[in-house]
Amino acid sequence: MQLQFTPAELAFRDQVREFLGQALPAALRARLTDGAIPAREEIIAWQRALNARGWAVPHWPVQWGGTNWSAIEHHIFQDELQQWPAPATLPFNVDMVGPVIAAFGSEAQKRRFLPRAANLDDWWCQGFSEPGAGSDLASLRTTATRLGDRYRVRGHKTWTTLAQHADWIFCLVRTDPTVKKQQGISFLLIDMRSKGITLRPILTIDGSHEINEVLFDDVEVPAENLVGEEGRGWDYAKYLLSRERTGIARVGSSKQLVRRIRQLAASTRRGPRVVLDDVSFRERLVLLETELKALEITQLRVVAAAQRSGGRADPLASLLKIRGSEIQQGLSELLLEVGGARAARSAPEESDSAMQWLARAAPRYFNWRKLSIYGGSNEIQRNIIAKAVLGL
Amino acid sequence: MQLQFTPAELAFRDQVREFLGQALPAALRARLTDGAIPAREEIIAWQRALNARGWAVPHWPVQWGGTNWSAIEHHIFQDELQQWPAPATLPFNVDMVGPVIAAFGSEAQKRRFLPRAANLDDWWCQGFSEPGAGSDLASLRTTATRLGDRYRVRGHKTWTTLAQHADWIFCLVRTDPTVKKQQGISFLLIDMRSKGITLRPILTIDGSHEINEVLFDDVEVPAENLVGEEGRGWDYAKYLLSRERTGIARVGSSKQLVRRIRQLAASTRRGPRVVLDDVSFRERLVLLETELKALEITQLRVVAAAQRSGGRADPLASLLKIRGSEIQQGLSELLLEVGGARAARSAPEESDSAMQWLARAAPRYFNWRKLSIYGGSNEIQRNIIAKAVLGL
Amino acid sequence: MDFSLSDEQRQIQEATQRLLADRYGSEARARYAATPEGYGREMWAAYAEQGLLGVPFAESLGGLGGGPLEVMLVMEAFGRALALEPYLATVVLGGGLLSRAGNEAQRALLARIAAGVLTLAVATLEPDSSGAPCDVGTRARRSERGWVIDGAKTLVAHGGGADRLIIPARVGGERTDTDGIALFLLDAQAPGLSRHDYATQDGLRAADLVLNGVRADDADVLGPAGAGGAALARVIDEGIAALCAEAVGAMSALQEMTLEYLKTRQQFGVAIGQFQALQHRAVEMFVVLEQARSMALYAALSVSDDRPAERRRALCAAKAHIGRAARHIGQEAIQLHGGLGMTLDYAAGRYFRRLTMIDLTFGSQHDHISELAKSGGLEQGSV
Amino acid sequence: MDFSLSDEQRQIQEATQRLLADRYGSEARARYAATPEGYGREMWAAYAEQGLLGVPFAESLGGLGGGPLEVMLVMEAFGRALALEPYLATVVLGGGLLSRAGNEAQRALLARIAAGVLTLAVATLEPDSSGAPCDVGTRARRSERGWVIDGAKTLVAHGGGADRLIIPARVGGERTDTDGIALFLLDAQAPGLSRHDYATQDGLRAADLVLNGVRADDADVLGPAGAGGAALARVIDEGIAALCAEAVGAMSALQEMTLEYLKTRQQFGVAIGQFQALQHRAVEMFVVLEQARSMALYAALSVSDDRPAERRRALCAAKAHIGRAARHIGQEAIQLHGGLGMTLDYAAGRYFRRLTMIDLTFGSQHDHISELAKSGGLEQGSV
Repeated sequence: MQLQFTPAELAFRDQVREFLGQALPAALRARLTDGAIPAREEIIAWQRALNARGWAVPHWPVQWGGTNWSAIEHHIFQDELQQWPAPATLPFNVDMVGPVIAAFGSEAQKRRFLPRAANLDDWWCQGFSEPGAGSDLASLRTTATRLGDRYRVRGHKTWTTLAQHADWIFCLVRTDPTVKKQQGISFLLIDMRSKGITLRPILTIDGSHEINEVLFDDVEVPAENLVGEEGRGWDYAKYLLSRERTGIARVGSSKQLVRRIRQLAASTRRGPRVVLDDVSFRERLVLLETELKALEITQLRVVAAAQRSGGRADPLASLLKIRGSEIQQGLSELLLEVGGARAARSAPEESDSAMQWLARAAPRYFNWRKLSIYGGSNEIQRNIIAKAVLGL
Repeated sequence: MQLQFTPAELAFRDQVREFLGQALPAALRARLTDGAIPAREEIIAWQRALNARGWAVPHWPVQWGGTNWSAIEHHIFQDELQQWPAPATLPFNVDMVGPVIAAFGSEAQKRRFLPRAANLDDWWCQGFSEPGAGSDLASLRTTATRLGDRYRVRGHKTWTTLAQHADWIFCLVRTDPTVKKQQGISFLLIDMRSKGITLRPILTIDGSHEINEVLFDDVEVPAENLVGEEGRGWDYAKYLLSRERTGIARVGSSKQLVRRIRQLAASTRRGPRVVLDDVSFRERLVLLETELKALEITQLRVVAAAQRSGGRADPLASLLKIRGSEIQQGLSELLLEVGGARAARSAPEESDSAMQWLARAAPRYFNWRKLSIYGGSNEIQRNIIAKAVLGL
Repeated sequence: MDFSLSDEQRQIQEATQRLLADRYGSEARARYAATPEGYGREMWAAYAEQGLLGVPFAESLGGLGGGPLEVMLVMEAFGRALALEPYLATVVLGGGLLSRAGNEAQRALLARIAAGVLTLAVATLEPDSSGAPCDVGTRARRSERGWVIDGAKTLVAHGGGADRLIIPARVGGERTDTDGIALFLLDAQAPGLSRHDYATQDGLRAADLVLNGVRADDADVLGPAGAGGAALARVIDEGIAALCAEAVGAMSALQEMTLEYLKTRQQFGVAIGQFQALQHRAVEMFVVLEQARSMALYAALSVSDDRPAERRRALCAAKAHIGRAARHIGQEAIQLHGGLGMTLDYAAGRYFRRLTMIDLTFGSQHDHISELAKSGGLEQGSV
Repeated sequence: MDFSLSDEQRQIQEATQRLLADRYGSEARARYAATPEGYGREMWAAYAEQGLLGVPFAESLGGLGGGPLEVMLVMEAFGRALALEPYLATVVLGGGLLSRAGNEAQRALLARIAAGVLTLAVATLEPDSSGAPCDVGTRARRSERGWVIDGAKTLVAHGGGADRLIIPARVGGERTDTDGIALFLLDAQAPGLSRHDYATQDGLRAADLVLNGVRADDADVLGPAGAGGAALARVIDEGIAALCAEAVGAMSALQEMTLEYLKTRQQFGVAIGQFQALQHRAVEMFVVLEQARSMALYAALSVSDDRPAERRRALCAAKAHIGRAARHIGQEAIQLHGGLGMTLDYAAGRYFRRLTMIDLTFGSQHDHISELAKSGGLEQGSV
């Protein structure tokens, strides 16, 4: 048993850092540090830079761009990107549709979609949630009716993240209405430029446009866009959701944010003192830090177990989601507190970039409430642990 | 609307204080301040002193010793006793069996039992809970079979507080096994000296003897000891439980404890400083104080509403129980923290009475976990609010 | 002791509630918010008509002669409706300073406020100040013809649209002293005064002010120059009590909305309010709300205390408690609404944002706990 | 990075678990607790036989050559069984000081510890000390024939029954200085040394010591007189890591016991574990436990850090986190057990009491958060 990285692992970490230093524009890094949301072009450019280095889709099969890293190397890579901070690779491409196509798609689908997904030539989005079926995916109502070599899709997806940038959407659709619940659901790939698709933006409480409704009004989809077998969409979705958890604790991001908060609190005046002089503030910050340190070790335990088990889903992933979101939300509150009353000042037009963190503090706090809601709410995660781990 | 007491109310408060100063031994007051549990004789002496003053059973009917006070006066009286601190009057006599007998008992029962209960000539205890029926009273299994002018009682009561001191026990017993749940339950008064009663002490986690099991092995009870009608015991119990809540928030006690903690923290050295010098300790104490202040106002709102409604049960009573117990438990943790590592030292033989608070700090913390369990656990209180107030 | 409302109090409460219920739907609110001044001019006129803008002013000055309890009733209704109008800025803070510190001529302005023809804003915060009421760095120095004021103010609620501004400036003493503060009543168009107006994170309006050699007469000072600190501190305490009431109104609305959602939203085939884990969280929201309601009452009833230290301790306790409650209820309301709670179009988010900003105004929960801990807490008697 | 156990580690873990499972039922434990020394003499002999008393000592000195991870495995098993024996006092603290500060002759005593024929106690706390490792007020002054020690110690774990005592005393420097501390290894029967033995609130044994002109030779000092502070601080950190592991063992047992109760206890006609509100609380207990397990690992893996400040920060974080977890799991276990949890005869209360005392030993959660906050926290790098 040892917690230290091996020399080889440390060398790998240095490689990652070196690459980050070279490949990521310093101005973008600074903006991300202050909580800015990267633009579409920045995300694409970054993923292409990673892809050029061979690191865009490390956990895919080697044939399709994977790196065959150890679980520890995957962890180091994620952690370094988050700590830098760098933009994340697009999860819909990298963690979701890619692995599903690689595992269950036809050879033609693999050749057609995987290279473009890795290079972000196609931007994917996820069509799972529906109005009235948030955490309860099995009750979904979007239908795909087979008509010869095509499906006709009718329905209504929602909470579709970044669909406004997307070229393609992967959907769960009901292909057999006669069987119930999880059965009769299929996994379908749909071109966002298809006739009959309408996109409606949903603004979130911080005023930003991250999510959308996607309406399908008799959209025709070639049958060759079905992944795997009809009626097995639920299995593929479960496979995807079990893999989605990699890095979900966002420990690296939170470590970076702790440092940033300490730095800002040490320089933000509050009358004759700085915020960091306040004992109670400092103690609340270190309390979150100890929770974060524990989560880091827990994550390493999960990673090491995955290393041994060959990557099977670990029920501790729900724990990572719960505590990871709580810590991030707690940090967003501390950042808001550094700003204090002045965080009320919205300043989109603010030219003084040194104060961008302040203008972003409240919107980030508002926006990050989503972390305990989206991707399976923390209540759902608790239900999962109660059942799968505790046997209740 | 006004929060200040009227001159008449203030005069009443001064009367109560004057009486407390005269009637309660200073040494007992000091011991109670340090968390000591009053002895049987001390409780009896105190209740008789109150009874001599006409204040032992203020909310009983005037005919049986009640004072006809306003709700505000009741509140002031309770609050002053708790803040002093003085021993509480025995709740089994004063808040439980007395009001039930006064409301539902026969004239003979009233004459026989009420004066003795008020003067603590009879010490009563409560036989409601059974093994396997803690918060779920309706499933109780102790039976009372009618045989002419007597009942034969078989069964097993538990969590019976201070039964070791008791002369009488009031019990819920099942008189009709053919109907289910709440029906078929009766309210029976049983002499603790009856043949067939066995008492088994249950020590609590702090090592003290407060609760007991009471076993009934074919105990014969005169039928005249039935209160009210057969089969209506559940109604009487509900009446009792709805009245039990008076003062349950124990705001006065907690105010006294806040002052005591501040005093002890200001005099307890921790190296070169005193505990109260610790910013975080002080902030945690005032945080509880603000919650306590809110609870005090909430309690006054309930009292004032009772004044207007003529004493009907208020669903906010469950709120008082929940927050009241949480605050007391929080204060017991702060007191333990004042003691720190030295609170580990058990010292029953300790002659230095100035350090009694320290020897009592951990046992009090242990013992007070009961506050959120007994008398309808906080989970049950939440269920009550969910149903009765929120309509969920 | 008595918690029931007098007939007059009930009239004020009902008048406010009725006005807001009738004319403050979410479309109307959006329209008001989009105006240059960021609130409903016609609502302001309607409040004036009902006498609400004179609630705390003496009857001799055109007011209703009410006190903190009456203001509490108005502000609670404002909180429920998320009303945008500058009641706090103009009536509570501005009017409060005129009442407490103004001379007869200045107090005569109260009638104009009550009539709805004069709005005020009070500049309580500076870019580097600590948030303590008397932490004032803006300076006024004597000139041959009066005063010259230099400094900067930030986050002045409704400072962009107000007709007149009350500017605390230091004429003596050290930076956080109560003594040495003069309260200047300036015309919003005064030369040398520049205003930068913006929407705050809760959709209300505020402004940054820069005072660059702004000239004022002695007649523009409220009360004796240098003696304004006590009135300022007191009026900020009154503002805190008013904010506590507004928060209770907003929390009530949010709690009811959440409860309704739990009862109607179906998942896994049943209303989600059937899930016991959510029930217990709804109960905790209710408990927090009722405790906050008690604390807002405590604030309203304590703010009349003439002993500054006792008054301040009570208001610290109330603001800290309410800020904490607002945080809890805001977060839980969003969480229990799930995805819907995250959307801008749904009202819950507006309440959540306003509650967050209330916590940060006039000192956050942490600032007040810290201040209360330093001042020795509420229970200070000996055993 | 690797979390799997080596074969030897697994052997130590299994040996300890097997011994305790076989011979530490609740009746046996009660019997051990009732002996004058307050633990199982025969258990001590059995540990010696299995080599457990030499786990962290060099193999050349009769030990197994293990480190903090091996001690963690033993202590976790002790925590599960609520074992009473003075492993922490004798092996971790006493043995640790002999190992780190002792000369060859003193280190030779380790073989006697490993053989189970010598028990030690280390006096880390004084009646008025702050709890900081080097806050030592007991004084030793030079006499013609060695040293004379005066002072008082309190809550010395197993101090009443130990064969020898290690007494930190100040020979120079100010009260909390690391420099100026001498560690005296004294016979428990030394003239002038009086011991008052008692049970602590968790049923373990401790003693108060008074040293009244106790004489010691130079040969009784561990290492150079005045240079003992660093070893003392380090060994207390090792004690903290051991306590963290013990706490995790106790929390695991308590969590399992509570889960079992939820599955079997019926109320309102169903197992109470069917109630979702209780399920979610059971999940939180599980999450807290797993996080604590991670933190105990972190403590064991950090305690070998030779940089005192880094080591201390890690141990502060661990102790604070574990203390908080212990508080949470202890309270929830009692609450979810209802009335049964309140009874002395049921095991949950014993775990609860022990966990409470672990939190208070070597600095509480609050002490450590405070120290960590003062020292700048864990994440200190620049962005």
